[in-house]
Amino acid sequence: MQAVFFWLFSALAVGCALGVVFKKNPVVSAVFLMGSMLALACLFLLLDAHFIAVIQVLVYAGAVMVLFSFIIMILNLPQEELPPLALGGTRAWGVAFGAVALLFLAGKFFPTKEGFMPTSRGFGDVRSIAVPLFREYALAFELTSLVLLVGIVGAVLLAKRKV
Amino acid sequence: MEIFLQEGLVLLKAALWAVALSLVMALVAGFLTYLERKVAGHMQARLGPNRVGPYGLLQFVADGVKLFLKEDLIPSDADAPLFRFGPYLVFVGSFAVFAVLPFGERIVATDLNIGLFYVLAITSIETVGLLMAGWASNNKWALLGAMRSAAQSISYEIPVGVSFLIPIVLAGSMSLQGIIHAQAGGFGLLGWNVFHNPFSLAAFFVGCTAMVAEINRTPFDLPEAESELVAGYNTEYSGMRFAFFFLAEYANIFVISMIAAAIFLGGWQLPSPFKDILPFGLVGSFVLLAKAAVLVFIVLWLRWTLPRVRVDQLMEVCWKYLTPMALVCLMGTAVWMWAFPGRIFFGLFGTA
Amino acid sequence: MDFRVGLVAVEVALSLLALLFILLGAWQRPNTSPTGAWAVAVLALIALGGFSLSSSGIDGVARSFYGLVVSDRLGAFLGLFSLISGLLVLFMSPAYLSREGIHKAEYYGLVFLSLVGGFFMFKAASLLTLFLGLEVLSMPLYVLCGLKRNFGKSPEAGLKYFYLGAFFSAVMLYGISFLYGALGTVNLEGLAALAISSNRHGLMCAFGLALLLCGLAFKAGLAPFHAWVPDVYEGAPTTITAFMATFVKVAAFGALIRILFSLPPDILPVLKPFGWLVAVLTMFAGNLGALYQTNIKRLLAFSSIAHAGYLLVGLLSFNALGQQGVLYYLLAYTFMNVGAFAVVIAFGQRGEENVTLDDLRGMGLRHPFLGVAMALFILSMIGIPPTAGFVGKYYLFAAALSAGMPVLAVIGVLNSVISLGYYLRVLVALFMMPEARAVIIPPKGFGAKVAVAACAVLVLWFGCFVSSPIAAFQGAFSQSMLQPGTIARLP
Amino acid sequence: MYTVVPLLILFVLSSVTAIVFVLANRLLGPQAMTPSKLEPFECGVEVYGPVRQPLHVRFYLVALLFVLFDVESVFFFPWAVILKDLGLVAGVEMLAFLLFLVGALAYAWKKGALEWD
Amino acid sequence: MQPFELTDLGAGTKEMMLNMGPQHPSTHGVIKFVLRMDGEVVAALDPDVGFLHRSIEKIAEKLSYPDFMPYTDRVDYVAAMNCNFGYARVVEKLMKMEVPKRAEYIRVIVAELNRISSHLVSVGTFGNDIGAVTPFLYAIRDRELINDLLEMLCGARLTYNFVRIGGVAFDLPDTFKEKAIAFLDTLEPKLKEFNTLLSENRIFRERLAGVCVISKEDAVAYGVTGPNLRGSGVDWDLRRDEPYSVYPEVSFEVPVGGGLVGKVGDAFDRYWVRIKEMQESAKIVRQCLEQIPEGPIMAKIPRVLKPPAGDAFDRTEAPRGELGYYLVSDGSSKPQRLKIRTGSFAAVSIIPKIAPGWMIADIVALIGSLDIIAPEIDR
Repeated sequence: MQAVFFWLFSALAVGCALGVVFKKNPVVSAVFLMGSMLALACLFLLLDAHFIAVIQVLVYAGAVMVLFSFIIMILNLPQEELPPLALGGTRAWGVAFGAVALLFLAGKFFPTKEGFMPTSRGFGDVRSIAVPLFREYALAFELTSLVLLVGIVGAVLLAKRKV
Repeated sequence: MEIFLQEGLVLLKAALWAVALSLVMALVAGFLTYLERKVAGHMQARLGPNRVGPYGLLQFVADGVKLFLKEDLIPSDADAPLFRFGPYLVFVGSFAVFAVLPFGERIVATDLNIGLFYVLAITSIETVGLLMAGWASNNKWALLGAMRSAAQSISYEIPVGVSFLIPIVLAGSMSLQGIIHAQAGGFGLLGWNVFHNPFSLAAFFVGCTAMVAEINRTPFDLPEAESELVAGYNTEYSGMRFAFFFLAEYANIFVISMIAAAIFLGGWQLPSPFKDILPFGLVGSFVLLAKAAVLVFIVLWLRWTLPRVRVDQLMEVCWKYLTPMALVCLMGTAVWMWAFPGRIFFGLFGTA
Repeated sequence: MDFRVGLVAVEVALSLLALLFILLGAWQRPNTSPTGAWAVAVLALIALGGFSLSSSGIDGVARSFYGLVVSDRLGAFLGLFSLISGLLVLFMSPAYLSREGIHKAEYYGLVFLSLVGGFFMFKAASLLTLFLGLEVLSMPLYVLCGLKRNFGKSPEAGLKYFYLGAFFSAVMLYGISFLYGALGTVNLEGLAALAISSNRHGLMCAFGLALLLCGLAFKAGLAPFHAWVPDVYEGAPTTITAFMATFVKVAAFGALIRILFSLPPDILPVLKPFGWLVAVLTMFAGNLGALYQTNIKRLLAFSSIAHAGYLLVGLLSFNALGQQGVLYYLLAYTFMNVGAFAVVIAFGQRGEENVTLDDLRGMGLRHPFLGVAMALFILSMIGIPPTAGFVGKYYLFAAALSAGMPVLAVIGVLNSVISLGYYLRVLVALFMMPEARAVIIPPKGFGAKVAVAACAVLVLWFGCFVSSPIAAFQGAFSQSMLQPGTIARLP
Repeated sequence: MYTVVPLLILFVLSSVTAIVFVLANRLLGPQAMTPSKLEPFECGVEVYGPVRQPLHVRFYLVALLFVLFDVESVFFFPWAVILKDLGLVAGVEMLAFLLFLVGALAYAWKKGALEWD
Repeated sequence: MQPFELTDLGAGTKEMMLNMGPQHPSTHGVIKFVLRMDGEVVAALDPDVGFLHRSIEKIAEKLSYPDFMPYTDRVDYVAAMNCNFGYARVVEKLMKMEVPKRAEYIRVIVAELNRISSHLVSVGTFGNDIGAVTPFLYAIRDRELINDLLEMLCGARLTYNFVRIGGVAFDLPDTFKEKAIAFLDTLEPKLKEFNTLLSENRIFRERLAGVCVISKEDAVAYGVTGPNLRGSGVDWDLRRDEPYSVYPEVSFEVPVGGGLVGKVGDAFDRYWVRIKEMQESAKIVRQCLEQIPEGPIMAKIPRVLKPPAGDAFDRTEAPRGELGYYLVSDGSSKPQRLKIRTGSFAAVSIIPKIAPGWMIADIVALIGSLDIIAPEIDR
């Protein structure tokens, strides 16, 4: 039963990602982006990682999506005349190389028949993430506050009209 | 074979719960529309609906039928797929929170161990739905209203998130049932999170204000400020799609009252000994629904007394008053937990 | 609770100061220059430099924060180099920033935060700390590059650097996740168990390592990923260009050293050919690119790519001589580059007008002090004997020869000869050409002159007195965390 | 896995009910799509000037501040859950984290990024 | 139809053309405002009036003097009595006719009652614009009592057609006095209840403090009159400064805006002046009811009125400002020309000057505080 869901959601995620790339209208591609993020969240649910799944929904499907929608609305790109990317040769090369690499890696890393390891009881709950976050990886936790500080300072410095 | 039976059972139970919840939501949302008009009536020295059914109780059924029969327009130069998708997202967003609401000690659809966090995540999806609806209807008023309502609900999500933290800190777990279980001390009343310490009392008010603002209700109902932006993001909607926004708004009122009652007012804890007279802790669920009803009445009461706040005042309240206050309450609770481990405020004097 | 905060004292001090400067920036009245903040910043850097100089003599390896951070001699030296380059950049900043009208205290805050990021990169004992250090290093740089909002090229530089930076850190993270999948741990000790082979596990390791090294190569500006360097260096404010050219290279090579020297020796036959190719490509890309440049900042940008190539030559020799060479050359490179950019600032006017070569015509005679200093830096970049650049290059190419890669050494020397082409054009413009401009605006900025003088003296000092620093660098690797069974232990 | 199935079924069921409602409305309700009715509502006057105007940059600033503070509140949740067990150590760590967060908020406040001008 | 072209503001953001069009909840009646918006703030505003023009003044030239009276009700249907009062006075002035004392008293009583009901409507809808829905219902409920009183008097609830040239149509029924006194006694506590609900509400005050301030000079320059003028601190009331009818015989104060919450002349001051005026009008009606003499209610006027050729101008203090009638007669039974000057028309003219720099919510508050209604502007 899990395998069915797994293939369903991963296909959904990849499909939505392709939708993002190929759709002309920026707002519709934003919706596809949200679709792929929600599909990823479901994949996390399959792995019983509830906390990560909800973070994925909250931060990506919620906050980042709203940011993208605002940006799209602020830029107000006319849907039809998005400038066509004049890549020509490099696009063909890129697609070819990407396809080869994909096939090669897929062949090597195809999930073997073990399937999903049964997870222990209460594997995905918050405590199993919270304790290491504040003990082993406390330093990483403090570094993220620096990154967020720079993010806010940068946003204010660059975005505010009259700083 | 046994595995399939077990899985089948789970699926069946889940399907039953889903159907039950959809009924509960439709009923609650509808009844709230009636309740709001009745309360408004009596507050404004008039009667409110009393024609359809006894005391107008079937008014919302009549509204529902009317909405089924009304024409569902899609403006010509609107962005049709998005125009249709927006209301779905808003409806599903407000519907999904029902899965986590604890209606009783053992009556809950899914007791996720990340209950409260899940609620915060789902409300942020609704915002994207609003934005899409506003953008797709290709109308100046709708766009301005959608942007404003999105800006409002995302900025109020910060104080809501931080004030959700206080009960989690006190209970040490995020699941709503866990939080309610942790409020059991002090004769069932003094153990409530609201009375746990002065900071959590302040957090109750900060949290409720932020939650009211999050679902765009007065005094923060700016986006659909009739007097300014005509009808905000649902200017171009009519028929059933307009009903989705309508249902979502009233379902949200019920949801925030249930959550506030569950995490701050002790959920189905009740201060009297005869707790288990009825089976399945039904007494508890009645108590919880009573608390939620009180909060719902307060939210409705707000709508019919307070005027509306202006946009910049709205943002200022959020970023300059609610967020700092919520952070102070959080830190205060943390220090309280460290200073008096596990003791509630009244426990300092008495025995509890 | 393995929280020995002492080991990260410098980083904690830097980040607290950064927060202080950012808040000072908020309360700073418009169009006044925060000289108070500048003074505090300079004093702080001098104090921290002294502290890390004294602690660079420690021997033995101390790991803290549950194996996330290591403090050893290698880390101390690289920290010292970063603080020096930060200090020199701070000397140049006030004159340039107030001239361009972007003199804000947040600038110092962001420079300090980027320093903290660099520290965690080359003191990382786990890939997690390395990645986070990279993020903390590059986020402030994205903002700093785009600081001159009105000058067209600066936002372009900021955005370009941001998009590519974000992309390559994602690539790096993808590589780390593969390594974690294969090795089961993110610590650098775990890398010792890395085995490249055709089976699934081996391929995951290879794929992960390749992506990881690509991410770092982008940061160091090595060949296939160097396209961003000229545009970003030209668009960014010149002080930030100097800072990025020197400090980011130190941090990136520090991280490369940490990773490469933790790999098992049997990886070498696979790793060396790729390294060889990248080194050659980088050197040629840098030098050939620089030949056609008229803008002095783009010329210095291409020359910094070339220097990255020379450094890689020393790194790939994997022997004691190479390690000394890399450290020595990093030091020499910092002084040359910061000095050259300081001279560019001194000559430059508001809005980056005369940054092209023919603007500099005759300025060498008009301002002898700056002219001579620039000549000295150019000579050191070419690698003429009395300067530190020569000593560095000598050690690098000697290491390549002794490690059995004579072709690489020859190509290195050949590239130095090619670099004569564009370096001499600068000298010719400075001294032999008649002045092109009617009005001569005297160069302002006392701080820039101090930086130029300091760099000139240090370039000469390290050109002549070589023995003591070389001895100090000798111990850098033996006393570092790189334990037996890895490449570091090779003769 | 089993705690999650009700969620998925709930999502599916809610979207199905939504679709059924709309279809019912389309069948039962009248369908008179006259051109004038499809005009966007502009207070009774025909629309002129571009409708989808690029909007003010302040919306972007609010969204960006929200993303950053949202990520910070995500770090608060695990901290809140284990505060009871880890006690003082987690408190000190969170104090350092909060120091930078409050610093950033104060900076944004003083720089006027929070005003809605 | 492009009132102004859209200048772009740099950084890619262009201005937005917004229509607070005829069919908009916050414009009282059918008025269209075209706003040029810079993001949230109004850059320029162009009122487009005339949707409710019935050319009353032209009709006056086709009707005999008494027959025109019902039309004056439609000039300002919220305060119809004051309009009748004004028209009757200008005709009497032209014909130099004496009006019996009792008629004058009755006219003042109904005019002041109508002022109270008009202010109740304006204050109620103003609260509604700011978002408080309930006070509007309370105001309408109190207004009903006045409507009952006037209905008892002249049978109509909105357009009364009660005042006649030379007097009034009907005499006060005997139960009118106690009923009026009873109403006036209930008015005071009702107003107090209204104030606690709305005026002392912190959000209401926060929304109106210092918003859309009209300075004294602007108010006078643009010819703004009535409560809007007094809200800006100018102490000018026709009933006291150019006393007419029986106003000299009653004593009342004239409330003037004093910057109670924000600055002098802000939206709150104009609102507060109207609240205070209601209390004053109640006092006036109470005194009139005491002092009303016995006697005829109608002077003898010829069946066909033919005022002597010439012109006359007379202005009275209507709830929305100075209501001036200028009548030119050529001696025939129909006026040769009638010009009506109303307070709302001047108030609309000042909006484009005050609006720039404020947000949409403040513009709505400005329109509400100026108490503008379409019929008075377009006539």
